[in-house]
Amino acid sequence: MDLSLDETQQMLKNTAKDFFATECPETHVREMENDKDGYNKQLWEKIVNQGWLGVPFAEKYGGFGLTFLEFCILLEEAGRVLLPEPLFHAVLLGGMPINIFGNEKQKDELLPKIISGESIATLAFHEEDDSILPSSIQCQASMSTNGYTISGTKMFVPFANISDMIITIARTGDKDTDLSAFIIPSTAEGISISELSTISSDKQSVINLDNVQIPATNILGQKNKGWELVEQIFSFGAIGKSCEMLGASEKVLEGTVEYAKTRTQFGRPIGTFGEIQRHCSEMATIVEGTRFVIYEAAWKLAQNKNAKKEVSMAKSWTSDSHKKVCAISHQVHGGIGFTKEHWVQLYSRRAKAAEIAFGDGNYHREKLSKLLGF
Amino acid sequence: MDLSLDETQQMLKNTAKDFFATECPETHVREMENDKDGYNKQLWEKIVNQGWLGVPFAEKYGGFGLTFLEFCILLEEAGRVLLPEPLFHAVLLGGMPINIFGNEKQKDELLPKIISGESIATLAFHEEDDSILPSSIQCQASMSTNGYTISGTKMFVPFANISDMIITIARTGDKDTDLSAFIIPSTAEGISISELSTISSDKQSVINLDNVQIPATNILGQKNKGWELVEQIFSFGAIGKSCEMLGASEKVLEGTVEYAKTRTQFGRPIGTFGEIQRHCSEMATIVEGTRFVIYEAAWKLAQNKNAKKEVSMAKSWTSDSHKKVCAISHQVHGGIGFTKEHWVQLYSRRAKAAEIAFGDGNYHREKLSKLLGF
Amino acid sequence: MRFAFTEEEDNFRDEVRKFLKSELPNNWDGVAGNNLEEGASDKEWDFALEMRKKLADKGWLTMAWPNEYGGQNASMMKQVIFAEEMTLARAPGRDGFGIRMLAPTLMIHGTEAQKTQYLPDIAKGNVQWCQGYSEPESGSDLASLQTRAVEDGDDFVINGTKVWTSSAHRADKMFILVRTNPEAPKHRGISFLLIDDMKSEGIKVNPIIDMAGRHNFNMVTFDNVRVPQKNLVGELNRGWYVGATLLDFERSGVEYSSRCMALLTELIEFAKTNKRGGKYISEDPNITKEITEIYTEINVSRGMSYKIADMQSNGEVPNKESSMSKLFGTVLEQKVADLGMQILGMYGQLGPESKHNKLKGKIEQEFLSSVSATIAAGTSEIQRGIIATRGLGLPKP
Amino acid sequence: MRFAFTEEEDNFRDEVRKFLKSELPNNWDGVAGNNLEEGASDKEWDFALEMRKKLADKGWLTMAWPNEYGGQNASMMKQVIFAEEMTLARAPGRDGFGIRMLAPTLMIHGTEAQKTQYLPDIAKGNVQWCQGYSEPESGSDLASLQTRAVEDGDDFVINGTKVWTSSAHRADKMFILVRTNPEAPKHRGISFLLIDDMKSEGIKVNPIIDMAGRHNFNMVTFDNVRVPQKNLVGELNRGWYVGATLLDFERSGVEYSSRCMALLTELIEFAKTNKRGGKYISEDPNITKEITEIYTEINVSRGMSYKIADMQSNGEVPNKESSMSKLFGTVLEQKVADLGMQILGMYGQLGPESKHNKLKGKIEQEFLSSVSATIAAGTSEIQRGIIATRGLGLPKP
Repeated sequence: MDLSLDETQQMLKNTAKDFFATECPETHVREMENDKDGYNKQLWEKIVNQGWLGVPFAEKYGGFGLTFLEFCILLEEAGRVLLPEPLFHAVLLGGMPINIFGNEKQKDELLPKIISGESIATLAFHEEDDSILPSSIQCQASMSTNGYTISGTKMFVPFANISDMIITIARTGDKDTDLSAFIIPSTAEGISISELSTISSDKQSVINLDNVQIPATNILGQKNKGWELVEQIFSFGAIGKSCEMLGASEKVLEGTVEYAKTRTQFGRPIGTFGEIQRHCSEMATIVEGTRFVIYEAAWKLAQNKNAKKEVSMAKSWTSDSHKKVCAISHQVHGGIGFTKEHWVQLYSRRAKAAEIAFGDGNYHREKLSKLLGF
Repeated sequence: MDLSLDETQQMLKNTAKDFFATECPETHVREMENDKDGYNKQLWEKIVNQGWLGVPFAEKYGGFGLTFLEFCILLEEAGRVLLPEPLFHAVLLGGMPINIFGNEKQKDELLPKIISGESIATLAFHEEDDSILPSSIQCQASMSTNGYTISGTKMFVPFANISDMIITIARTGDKDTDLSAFIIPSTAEGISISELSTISSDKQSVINLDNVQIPATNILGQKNKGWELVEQIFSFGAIGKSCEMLGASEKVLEGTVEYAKTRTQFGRPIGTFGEIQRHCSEMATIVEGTRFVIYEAAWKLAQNKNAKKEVSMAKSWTSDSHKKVCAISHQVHGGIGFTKEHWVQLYSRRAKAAEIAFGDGNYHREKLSKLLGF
Repeated sequence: MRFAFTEEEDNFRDEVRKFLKSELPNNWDGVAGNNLEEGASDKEWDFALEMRKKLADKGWLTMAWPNEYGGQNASMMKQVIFAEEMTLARAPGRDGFGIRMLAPTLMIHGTEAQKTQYLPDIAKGNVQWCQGYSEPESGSDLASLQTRAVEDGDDFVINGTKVWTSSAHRADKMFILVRTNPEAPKHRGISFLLIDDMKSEGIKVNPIIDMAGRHNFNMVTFDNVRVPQKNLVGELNRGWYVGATLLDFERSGVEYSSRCMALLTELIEFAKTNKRGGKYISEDPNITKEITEIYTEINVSRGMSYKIADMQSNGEVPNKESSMSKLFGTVLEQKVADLGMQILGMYGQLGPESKHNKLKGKIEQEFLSSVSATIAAGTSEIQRGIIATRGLGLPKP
Repeated sequence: MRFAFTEEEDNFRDEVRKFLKSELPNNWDGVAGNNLEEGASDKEWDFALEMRKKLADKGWLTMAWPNEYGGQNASMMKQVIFAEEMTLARAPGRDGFGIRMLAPTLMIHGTEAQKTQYLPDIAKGNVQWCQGYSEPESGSDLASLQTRAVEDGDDFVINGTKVWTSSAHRADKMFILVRTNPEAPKHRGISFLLIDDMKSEGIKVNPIIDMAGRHNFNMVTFDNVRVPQKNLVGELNRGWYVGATLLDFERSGVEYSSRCMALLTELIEFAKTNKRGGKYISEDPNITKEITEIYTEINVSRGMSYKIADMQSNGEVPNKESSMSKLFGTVLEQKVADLGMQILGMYGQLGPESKHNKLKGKIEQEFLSSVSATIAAGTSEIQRGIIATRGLGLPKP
């Protein structure tokens, strides 16, 4: 049992923290809320140049040869500053499915492009029924002479607007779980992408697929094994999202304590009042509890150990804990915190999106409940 | 909408409050915890002489001709002092089933005895499976030439030790709800009563019925309609118990605020500390919320209006709220509160028993859930 | 004791309901967000003013006023019923500042001239007032306010900044607390003034956009703004006590429970008629348990409000009760909004402007607005302090 | 980073487990109630002492001690594992007062004579110490303690009252904080003394029975009790700082999560194998949701403890982390106990002495004992204050 970072991890963390502090100030986050693309190409290039898109991938593809765990450390730091750039998506929803489920040819061809930032891929899972179940997938992929013809509508696809590959989950058989994953170029004929306006001002899209033709070689992983891909990537996604929330929680805690020290009312800093002390100590305790439960799951996932329970514990806990931390912060900040110009609301709006991404608290509690034999 | 007590109600409340304050001090409550009978005959006689056993019954039986609502006012005051005497049981579990479901003969014969304290009746519902469902009743009543033969085991029967009549719910048919209620003299052959030692130091018993013979006239209400009796009496019971909890909550709040004013630490009354102020204001708010929801149900029950939702709202709310009030009180009192010699633990131990009596929070939430159409 | 309304009260409720049904557009759904009855857009605002006039014509806005000022001395319960029905219908048009705050203050502390000048317009719904109380450095600690008013000839000259001024950008006039004696103890150097024209020279209204993206609050700056001395209400330097005046007009907080019930009712309907993962959302025990709890809590919250109305009917003055009602009711607003987000799942992210939204994107707006519930108009912390000290008699910290 | 134990650690855990399996009676179930490892009855106490001797023989009790005092300088994780296994097995025999509190204090502040006299007996498990800290008027505000010690010849003469003295009725000796200079500021007039014999003239141990009906706490009165001056530990009037000494011996609070997990495991088993209303209790979604939440929280609590052990391993000194671990872990104990009561329904009312009880009546006892969890050894309020001021640097109130 060793909860400390090793040298590489610590260095990565320090570098990322410094980098993001400089490159991703609050002004940048605000600017990207209204940006057409939702990210800044110059900053994205700098991130690419750090090599961070290659953290969990093998060196032969241009990666760092590290693991998911190290990528989580990055995500925690990205979460701290609410990084708008698609680091999470490009690596976790684009690169990792290909790395884990792709054949050698796909990996050789696509991973270097993803790692070098030449290409951005994303994952299209959700449909109109937004539950995370095989049965909610209605999108059809039928065999045709030249490959597959895919039709359907995908909802809530993150960063589809800037992705050139959409890894799409579609139905390929009659059984509930007869799903497969396909790599679809976003330029393919029959695709139309329209953006959603969301609470967290991020980029999510609706994708319409109208008889989109793709070659048979674009299948990712085995036919009818797409649900396995979803389950695995959603586990990584749940933990990755939790890491972002952890970083965000830490920042909210720090900022709130700082405010409590400096804001005075009734002739003294509000941090001297029992209620405010209680608020701050509750936040600190929640955040303290969050770190272990997330990294335990991240480590197990990175080690390819069975981490089903840990993932569900981490995501259900963090979905709630981060929401609570933001709520307490608002309470300490009073009126100023819910104005558009204050930083806290940037965090609390995104907390909602993170809470429900890759399964909300109830979803993961249900899952854990089954794992406990209920 | 009028939340005030009328003149009679106010007088009853004042009289009861004064009476109990004098007659039922903490020493009495403690004494009865270890008393063989669990109540004091002299005090019981005084209560009888107040006429309070007749509050909700017609004058022709010797009652006050008031309603369940007025009896609730009494129970609130009894709850405030944790009255050990079987006021709740004699009226609510003994008198009311007879008053509502008995035939004229039974009422003429039994109610005057109950009101005058000559007789005490109680209700035996629970069995080994402690759920409140028709199917949990296994106790059998079979027709015999002279009446009924009853066999089975009843659990958690309050004050069976001092009751001369046990109103017993038993199975009289094949359908799930084919239950009937019987008035069984506790001296009948085949009955054995053994006491349970409980968290609230009250008197609950296990009753074994081994081929107990009773005349057919001892059936209470119609054959196979016993479940209606249970449902109705359990509604009264839930609200009556809630009233006791309300009175207890009020006392716990008062006593805790008093302690916060007088106990000093760090050179000042602990009631000046933000955390303690928070505790006290939370308690006060909870108690404030409790009163309305209980009396709304009590009034509707007394008016014979449909009060199913209100009863379940009141009992689920109060089961939780009183528990919370006791927990906060312990927190304010610190160590002294959980010593045997302190008054708070008298309340918190009984809170547990009251919480689960006549359905706990989850039970009533489920019920309400169905009433809301789920 | 009687937990039912009288026939007269029931009739009044029906009358209000019928009126609202006829006056509100078909399928009227209110303006999204639970803290902005009047709405944020110009169109919403115009409609609110139109409704206000009609309500004024009905006499309902001033029904709580004493007869001598043209009111009806209406019973507390009637006021509560009116508030409930307006809130349940999400109807705009009430006037918190003029009718419920300034008018009672003028009735007690105003000169005859002030009453004659201001009350009739307020009663008719002709004028929009706003309230200049909070300042950037004086939030919970309002009495530390620093906006200065200096006597100069027949005028006061005001300099300073007010903040959280709801509807200042819509308002014609403002009542304001200013410091007129900086030497005196903080509660004893404050005066209560009336500003007749928000367009006066030196007044600047700066919008504060909230996290739901809407404009309700403002920061108002005063740069040598002149106000005639006759606009002083009550005595000089006694403004703190003038400002604290409240007649027993309905302030039970029944809006909390009504607002919650309106939303919960919609959520229940939605959960019963929409499926997720092949099952109705209402079949999810996590959801139904929460609905049931909140349903009960709404009833508790309503009870707290009725209690306050009942006290006022009996001539008692609520103090801790109002704080309890707010403390409890505002948390409830947050719970309902959060439940709504749970029920909507991924769709909870989508606001009114998104075509794929559910329930018109209302839940996203309610969720964002609900953040301020436990903060605005006295934080929960302040309410708990009032309950503890004024209500329970605990010594001040 | 590594979220698994080393092979050596796993082996050690196995060794402890095997030892406990062989030494504890079949179906050993601990002594009911979560705050009384040693049990309340004479029989339980005797068994605890017996176990203590065996654990001492194994060297486990003192494994955290430095080599020079006969310890093993054991790693923090090994200590945590030992604590976990002892707690999971509900095994009695550890010695909080002698081994974990007094010994480290003597190692730093004791004279050579004191070390020679006291440490060996503590290490062998031969002697029971108790702790004379709290007083009736000095609970959370311990430094205000009033028990006086006056120098008189070669002795101190002690007068006063100590309270909440766990196991005083079992103890041979006591370490005590006394006021030796009533004129000095409150932290600077306190001394740390050793009382060699609890049977000394003038000492009276008065039982305090807790709400579960058990005797663990005592009130101890001192009436001119003489203690030789050589029993002063550290400097005169510096006892506050002597008493605050703690070596980095395991104090991760891992007992909270282990205790909860032991109980939750039993409750899960019970819910899966017992029916109510024709269904297994584990089919009730209210119950399973709560089990799932608590299961997660136990994991979080364990993580907090591992973090503390990890800090200590790295030579860091936890401060707010210990308070957080206690704050979170003790609430969890109350939640598990309350869950147990829910699961047992009407049977939750029945304690160990009732023949109709379930799970041996343990839940009733756990429930009653759990009340003290958030109070004893520093209330949650005090913990939150420590986190806020010492941990987060907020100014003192």
